[in-house]
Amino acid sequence: MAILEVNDIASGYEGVQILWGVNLKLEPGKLTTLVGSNGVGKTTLLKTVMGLIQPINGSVSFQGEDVTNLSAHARANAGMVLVPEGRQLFTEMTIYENLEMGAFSPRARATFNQNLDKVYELFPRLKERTRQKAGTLSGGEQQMVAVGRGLMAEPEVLMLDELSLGLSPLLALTLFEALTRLKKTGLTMLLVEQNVTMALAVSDYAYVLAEGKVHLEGPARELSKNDEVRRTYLGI
Amino acid sequence: MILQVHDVTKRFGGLQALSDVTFDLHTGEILGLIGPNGAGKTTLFNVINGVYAPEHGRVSFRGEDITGLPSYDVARLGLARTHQVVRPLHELTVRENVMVGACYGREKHSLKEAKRLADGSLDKVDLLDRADQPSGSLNVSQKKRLELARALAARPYLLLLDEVLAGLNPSEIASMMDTVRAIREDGISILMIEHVMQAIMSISDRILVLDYGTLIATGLPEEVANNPQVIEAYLGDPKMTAQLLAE
Amino acid sequence: MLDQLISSLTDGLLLGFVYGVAAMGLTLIWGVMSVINLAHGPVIALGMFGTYLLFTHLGVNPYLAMVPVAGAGLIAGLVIYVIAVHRVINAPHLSSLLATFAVNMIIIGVGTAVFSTSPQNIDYSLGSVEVGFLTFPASRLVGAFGAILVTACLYLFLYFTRPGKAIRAVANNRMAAELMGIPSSRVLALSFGLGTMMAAVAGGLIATFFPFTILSGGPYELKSFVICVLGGLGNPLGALVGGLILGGLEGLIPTFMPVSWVPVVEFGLFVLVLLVRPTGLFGAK
Amino acid sequence: MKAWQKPGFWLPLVIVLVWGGVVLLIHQDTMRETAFVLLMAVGLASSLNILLGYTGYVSFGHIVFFGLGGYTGFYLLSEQGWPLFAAAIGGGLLSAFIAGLVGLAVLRLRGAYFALATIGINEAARAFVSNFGPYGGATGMFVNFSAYEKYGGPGPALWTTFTFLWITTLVVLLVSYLVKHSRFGLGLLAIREDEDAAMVMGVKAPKSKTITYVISAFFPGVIGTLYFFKNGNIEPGDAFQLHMSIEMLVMVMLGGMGTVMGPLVGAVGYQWLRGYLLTSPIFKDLHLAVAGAMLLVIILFVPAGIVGWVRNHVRRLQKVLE
Repeated sequence: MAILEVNDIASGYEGVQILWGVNLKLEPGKLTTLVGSNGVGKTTLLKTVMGLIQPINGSVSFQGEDVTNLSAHARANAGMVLVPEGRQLFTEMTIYENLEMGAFSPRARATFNQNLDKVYELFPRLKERTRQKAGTLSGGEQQMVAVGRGLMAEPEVLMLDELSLGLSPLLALTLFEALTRLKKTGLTMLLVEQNVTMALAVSDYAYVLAEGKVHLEGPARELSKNDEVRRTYLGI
Repeated sequence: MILQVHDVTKRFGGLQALSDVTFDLHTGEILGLIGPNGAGKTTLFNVINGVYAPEHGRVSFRGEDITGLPSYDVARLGLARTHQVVRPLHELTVRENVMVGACYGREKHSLKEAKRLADGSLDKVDLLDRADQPSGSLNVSQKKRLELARALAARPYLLLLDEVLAGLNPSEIASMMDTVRAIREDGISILMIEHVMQAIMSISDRILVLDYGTLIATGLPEEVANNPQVIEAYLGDPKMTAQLLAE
Repeated sequence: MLDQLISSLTDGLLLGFVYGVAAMGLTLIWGVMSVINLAHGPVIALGMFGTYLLFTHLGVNPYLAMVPVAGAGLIAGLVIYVIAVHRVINAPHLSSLLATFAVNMIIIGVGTAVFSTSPQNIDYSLGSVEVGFLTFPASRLVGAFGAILVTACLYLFLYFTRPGKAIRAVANNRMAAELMGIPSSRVLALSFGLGTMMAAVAGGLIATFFPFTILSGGPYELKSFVICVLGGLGNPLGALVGGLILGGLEGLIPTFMPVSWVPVVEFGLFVLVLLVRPTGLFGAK
Repeated sequence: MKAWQKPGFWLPLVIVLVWGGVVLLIHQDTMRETAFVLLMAVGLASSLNILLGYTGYVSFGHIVFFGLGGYTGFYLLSEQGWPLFAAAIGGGLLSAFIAGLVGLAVLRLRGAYFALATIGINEAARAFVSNFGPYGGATGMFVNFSAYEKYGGPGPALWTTFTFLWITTLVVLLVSYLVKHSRFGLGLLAIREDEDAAMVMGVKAPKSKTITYVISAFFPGVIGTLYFFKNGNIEPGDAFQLHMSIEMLVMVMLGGMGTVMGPLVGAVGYQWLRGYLLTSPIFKDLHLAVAGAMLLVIILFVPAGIVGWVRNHVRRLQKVLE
């Protein structure tokens, strides 16, 4: 059974409809990727799934329960965690405090120390500078804090929006490596990425979004060979 | 040569948004500007039209050095632009929005004259029947057209278009492309940022590719599309992926 | 001459601590939700009257009275937030300015009807203290200690407790806080409550120095604006330092020019800092 | 269609024209006093609206121009023996001049920072005038009795003052309309909606904002001179009341900002309400609280104001209420 189900979501903002009936399922323990060209509504979809935007139509259910009317913080408390685009760190707070805020929900508090060790193991660079203000970090380090903060929340589903955006290839690689290690722990993840080749390479299943709908879906391995994906991106 | 950008560098805090960008835009040309998210495309626009002053480098427009000039002075010289995130003046009507462009553009028009011009450009983008509605009530495709009409009403020599196709459906894209072509027929040069590849490849005379603030390729559309460095910038480095999978 | 200078400076600085507490309430609310609370002055006045009523009618020691006054201030802030502020939190600034000003009018209106505008004072003296050649009322010294205590409590709360950290997180990035499971609306209400609590406590402390009416909060609200801007809007520790600067100026200026020039200097400085360093004297650029 | 054919143009003017004309015809002192207070409110609210409503900049200390201009006009009239008309213009010009000086710097600030700065300017001006010898310092000035004689004594002088105020109010409304419906005004509205986008379109925002600030400062200066001449004295406490600044804002909001008719409706409505509450036996003591509660309801539920609400809900009236 799917852990997260997006049913026929229509959504948008400021009176502009962007999504016209999107269906999506996340299988537990799998890494699912959502790709699609710029402005197609990937971030809008994630925000709607998290409850930051109210959908015009459709529903979201998580672990079999309808969460469409829950607030974003209630969904986070239930185990749906988003690492938002642009990192959105608490820039005035230290790395440690950012991680602490990640574990704000009651469900995450119990496992705080274990999760902290896990994050430091995943990103040793963060452990060296726990007292540094997050706003003073480089882009790559900030992204590590953002992912770390998400992991501290003890997620049942971790959603990552534009993991490698604005990062140098080497840093992007570091983060993708972390992703593959997380995958091995059995964490359910939904990845939104513009680096399609890399995203498809590490994923189990993929959706291609176009014109506000799911255009293609299938096992990532098959899609990576599909010329149509390539065409949506380069127009060739 | 209508626009010359020479060695332009722009930093934000420690971040290098543009480094040593140099290119020319020929009169009457449609020049496409592409690149992954965060490559610095919109920043380049902002430097060209005076929203930001570059740390280093020069921008000249029709032979005149416009580096560091405030955006309203640049606009009055005949350089108009649209925004990636549409910015209609919500509480004004569609016509009034376009009249702002006419009144404060290259030619200083009276309200009456501006109204006539505004209706002309609204007609060109197929929005005339909405002229009296508040602009906040338009949908995204109409707002994009409104921005275009507003820029046109300024009677510019050069038009900067920032993702006019984003968020449009295929038929809207096709008609917007026709409009852009018609604008060029009127003798207006165009520099456009676009993510819809098929569209930009077919409409542009030449393409610039920006990645991490640096121009990585310049040339004809087919050259650029087959440039390995460009493919890598868009789809990711295949070698790197192989390395990742090997672990 | 020097003796006099030092004594009036000390006087001003001691008062400055209390100004700092009042300003801290204002700056906290600004820092968390970008709202300038124009009901700040009347809440200061309510703090004065709360302390006065507890002392005069129930015989509570005015310093002890500040504990229930603080509690009442917190609750008043929560109520004001829910009724008047929450709906305009994302609206243009004019809306929140006028909404809090409406609360100002309501408090002053009801306050005038209940307490009239004749001055009251808390008839409770701690005598005076002599340190070397300096002599000042002991109430000032206790006031300053109270102010430091309140600041320390606020600091400890914001940096070492979960709700305190949640306030900082919401102030820093409301959307991210919400994504981390922090109920941001409740945190905003709490911050507003804390801000008005500080105002009420500052009012209580001031009431032990000077006579007051329901309108007395106004000048302290204006001083709080000046202090917040000096210290950087949204920076609680900056507010304390700003309070000391203002108190110090108020102590020093009269030794050089007529006391009536003090507000000219204060507000001149205020406008200047806004123009030149809107992030405050010690804020980052 | 010419401007005078549009009801949006002539309606506010005709209302004020008839109103003042009736007061002059009936020639009754109490009626004049009531009309004076109301017309003054209309004039002040409309002047503020030229800045607030058209550019979106919230001046919280706009009363500073009423105070500074009032002081200067009063000084010219009482100490220098200028005729009322010239003194009032002098007061207005001083306010305009100060606005020009301050404006260029302060208008760089946006949102709440601008609002705070205007409060600071008002307080600094009040404190300065309290120390300024020629203006009588903290005690202020009393009108020189000979000033009345030019107009045939104190009684007739009050009627002359009223007539000037009436004309000033008409001019403010006229200017308000003309600014809104000009090329310049279109630029201001663009600034209000999105200042950065407006600049990209070629609107010289810094210059336009400063000019607007100057215009909206001129009239309060004129009105201040008239008001304090009528009162016979001026002192810092009366001239720079922050409270009056905010009342001006409330009137604009109540009526509907950015419209010509709004400040007229809002000023009359607010003053009427205030007068009613002050004289009602039930609300007399609570008038401020009741007014506050009403303000809160408007901010929370009718943010467009009365005129704005009507315009949005009755399309036919859009052309009538500008």
